[in-house]
Amino acid sequence: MTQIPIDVPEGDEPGSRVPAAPDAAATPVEEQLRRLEAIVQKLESEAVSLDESIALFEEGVELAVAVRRRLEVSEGRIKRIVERSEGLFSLEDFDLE
Amino acid sequence: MTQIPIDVPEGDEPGSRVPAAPDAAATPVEEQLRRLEAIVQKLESEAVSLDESIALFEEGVELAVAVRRRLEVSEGRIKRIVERSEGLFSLEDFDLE
Amino acid sequence: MTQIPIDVPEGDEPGSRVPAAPDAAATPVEEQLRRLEAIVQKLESEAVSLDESIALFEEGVELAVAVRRRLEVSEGRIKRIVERSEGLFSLEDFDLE
Amino acid sequence: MTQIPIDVPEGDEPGSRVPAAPDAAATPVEEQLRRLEAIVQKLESEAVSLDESIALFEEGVELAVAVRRRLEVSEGRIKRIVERSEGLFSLEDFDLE
Amino acid sequence: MTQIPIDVPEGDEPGSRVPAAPDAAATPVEEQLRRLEAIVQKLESEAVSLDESIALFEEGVELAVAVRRRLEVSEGRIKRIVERSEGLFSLEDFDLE
Amino acid sequence: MTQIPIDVPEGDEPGSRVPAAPDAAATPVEEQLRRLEAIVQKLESEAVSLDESIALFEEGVELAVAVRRRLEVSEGRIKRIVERSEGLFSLEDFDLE
Amino acid sequence: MNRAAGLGHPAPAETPVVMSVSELVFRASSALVAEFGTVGVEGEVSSFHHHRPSGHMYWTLKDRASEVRCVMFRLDNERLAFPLEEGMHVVVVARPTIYRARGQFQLEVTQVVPRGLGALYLQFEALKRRLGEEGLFDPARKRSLPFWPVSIGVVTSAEGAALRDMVSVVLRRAPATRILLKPVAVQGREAAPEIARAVRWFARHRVAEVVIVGRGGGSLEDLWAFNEEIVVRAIADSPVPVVSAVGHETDTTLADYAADLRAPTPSAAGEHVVPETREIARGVVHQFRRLARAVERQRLRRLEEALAPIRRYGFRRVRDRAHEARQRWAEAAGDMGPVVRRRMAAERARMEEAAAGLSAPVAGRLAGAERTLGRAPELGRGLSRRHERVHVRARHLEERLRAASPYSILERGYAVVTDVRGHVVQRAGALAEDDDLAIRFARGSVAARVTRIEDEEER
Repeated sequence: MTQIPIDVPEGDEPGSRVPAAPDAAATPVEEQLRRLEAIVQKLESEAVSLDESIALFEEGVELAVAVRRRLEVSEGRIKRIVERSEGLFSLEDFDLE
Repeated sequence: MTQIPIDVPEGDEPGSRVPAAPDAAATPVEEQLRRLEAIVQKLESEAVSLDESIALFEEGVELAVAVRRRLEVSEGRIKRIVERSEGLFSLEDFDLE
Repeated sequence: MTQIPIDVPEGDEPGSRVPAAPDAAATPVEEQLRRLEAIVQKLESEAVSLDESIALFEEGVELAVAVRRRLEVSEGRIKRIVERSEGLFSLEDFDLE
Repeated sequence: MTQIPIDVPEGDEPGSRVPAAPDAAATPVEEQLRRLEAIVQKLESEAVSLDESIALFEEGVELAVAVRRRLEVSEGRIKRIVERSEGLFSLEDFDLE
Repeated sequence: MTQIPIDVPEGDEPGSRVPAAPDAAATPVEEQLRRLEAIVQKLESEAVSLDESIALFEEGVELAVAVRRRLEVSEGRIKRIVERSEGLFSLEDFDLE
Repeated sequence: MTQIPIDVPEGDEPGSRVPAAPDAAATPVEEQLRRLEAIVQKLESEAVSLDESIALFEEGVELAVAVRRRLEVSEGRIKRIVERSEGLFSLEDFDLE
Repeated sequence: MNRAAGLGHPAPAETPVVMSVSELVFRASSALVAEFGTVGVEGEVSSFHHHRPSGHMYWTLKDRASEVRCVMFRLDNERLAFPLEEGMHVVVVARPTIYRARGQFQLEVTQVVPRGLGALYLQFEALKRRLGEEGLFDPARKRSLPFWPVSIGVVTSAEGAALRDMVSVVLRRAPATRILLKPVAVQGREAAPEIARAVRWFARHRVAEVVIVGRGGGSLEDLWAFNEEIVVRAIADSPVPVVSAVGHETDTTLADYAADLRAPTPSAAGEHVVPETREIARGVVHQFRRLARAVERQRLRRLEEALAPIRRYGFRRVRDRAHEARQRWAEAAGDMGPVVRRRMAAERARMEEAAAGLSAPVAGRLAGAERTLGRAPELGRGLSRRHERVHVRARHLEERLRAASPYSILERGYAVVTDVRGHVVQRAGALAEDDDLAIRFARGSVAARVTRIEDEEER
């Protein structure tokens, strides 16, 4: 996957670029989501070529898939915690199950 | 269970962190409750990553389960003391029964 | 029953702790009452944890029950003495003479 | 019967203690009455422990009984002293006409 | 697609010359498309000689072919990305299939 | 063959003489056609001597031949372009074949 | 007048001292006291007056020749053994003085004795003084009486009313008392030795805790035994406390001075010697009840002290603490779930929203590109139109050229002759013989040569 530097739309400072995505596992989901959102905003701006947009799309999809996978992992963790909570919580409380 | 240092919301001093939970049995319930509440507040603040918040949730649930168990033990103790009080107290006085 | 050292609230001197309750039978009722008072004051202060307060509660109830039992024993003793002597002390005997 | 030193309530002088009651039979009634009064006053004051109060009660009752015994008429009669030889004398009933 | 103010050079004359096509591979599709569109417009204007228009046609065809090829490549890429998106996207989203 | 200056009839501009035919290959067909038209018009007017008209006619024929040849060349080019257009165009589109 | 005139005369022998009246009265009074001291004066009582408000007594003592004013102050006349009456013959014991306010000579009377007893009285006074000086009457010598004696010794006559009075009072007050009687003669010659002996007997045998010595009232002579030295000494020496009860209230004997307590009458002695035991009994009953009440109150107080803390909030507070902990727990535990749930939902929504935003721009760009690409056929349209136009125009011009061909006239049989340079030959004269010519027909052409010139210009 090629990294295209994206200008974060809100950032006015020239240096406020989305940092290149580091090792996915080590990155907080939030950062991945921020990058994902930055990609979306970049995509929505006119200044991107088709090729760039596809590259962004590819990165975005990878990020989204990674985020989804991590959210599923998180849900699994929550499930286990809930199951060990001795009735304190039910899976319905978390829209799980 | 991983311990995430939590800033106790009221404490302004930098050193006022919730101490890592020591041996549960030796800790006063109040301290466990304080930690539990600190966890909830931390959870409610935005400044926690998802992973952290799940770790906090896990710790919180463990604490909540432990605290519940202790509260039940405490209530049972009170009940037995009241029952052995030879009429000095009644269970109704204590909303037990 | 565990003994929790109690700071007697009025006492300013560091050494003014309520002494741990010794063998109940050998302790004067007054000392038990003092301890009981200290216990209730301690219970009314803020600085007691739930566990401590339950221990204090238990001790207090035991003390009150023990004191009441002792007073009942005393009552019996006094009654017997009074009954034994009563015949000697009816005023009529003297007025008739 | 154990003797408890009693502070006579009114007496301000340190030495104004009720003297320990000696053998009841040998003690002048007057002293027994004084001690009895002191005991009653002490008992009626607040400054007595329960054990003390019972001991005082018992002593007081004994004193009252002793005094009461003296009131019993054994041989309330007039005797006429009739001198015999060598300092011997006899008592003869004497009737007032 | 809305009109992109492209390479219409600064010159005010509508009949200004279409800039020569640069190296196709390095050129963004958008530029090729813009050129293609310019060629189409140029072709429809009267001010072009037959020879020129043939040249333009030739260039336009070459461009169209190249663009088509590139779009096919892009679609292929998108297809692969979509297929790897684990159901997050479908080809319908892109009118592909 | 001598060049006879011909007044182009349609030309509104006073100086719009039929330009001397340049090198045929370099001259656009349109110019050749324009010259041809000028020649034809000259020929169609009465004011031309036979000698002149023969010269004009000869030139016209030459021009016509050249135009036809060039059109054939053009068609060949178009044909080749169309054939290379990967189905984007067909020869019918151009009434060729 | 005379005194005033007398004063006017000079004193012949010595100069009289001038002094104030008070000074004179004072000095005269002092001189009287120095001269007489206390004396006994015999006379008849007249003009007796007992001044009630002050209690003092005033009378005049007179004999055949003189009279003198007497005053007896209340403190003294209270001890009078008999009532003073008008006309009584008495001996008064008095100090001659002058009443300062009036400068009047008077007797200050301390004692009055009927005339016949004067000698006895003086003897009494002398003995009293002697024994008193010896210390027999010292208050320090007096022993206190027992509070409640078991046995009482009585030294008196077995027959008199005094014994009866005493016994009845004692037994009424303290029924359990034992009375030991030592009967004695209380008047006459034997009386004093018997009384003294009896007192000593009790002193020796110690069978009674207190001894009453006494008799009923009588004349001074009747009571005299109690003034005898032997009796007084026996009483004073007794280690057993002695109560004297002689005569009436007004009769004072030396025995009374020596006794540890002087009772005015035998009945009074009985009252002094024993307490009212009924009251003691009542007191003891009362004390007993107080004891029982007090000990019960103490017990109840302890019970209350034990129960009061139990009733205080501190003990209920255990419940509140438990409830509070429970509530805090419930709140914290309850809050956790929704927070995490919200959080998860938010992240999921964010992810989905972002993901949803990914495809559209790409699809839009792709579609835009396709759309633009879709205009490619317009390339052909423009070209083919132009090509067509050029083609048509070319054809058309060819037609017209053909139509305008100068050679079209040849169709009618004309031919065009051109010289070698290609010029149309319009005049024969322009040619020379042997010039090569070209002749163009409607169809084809030929080359020819000039063989002869026929100049038409000359025609």
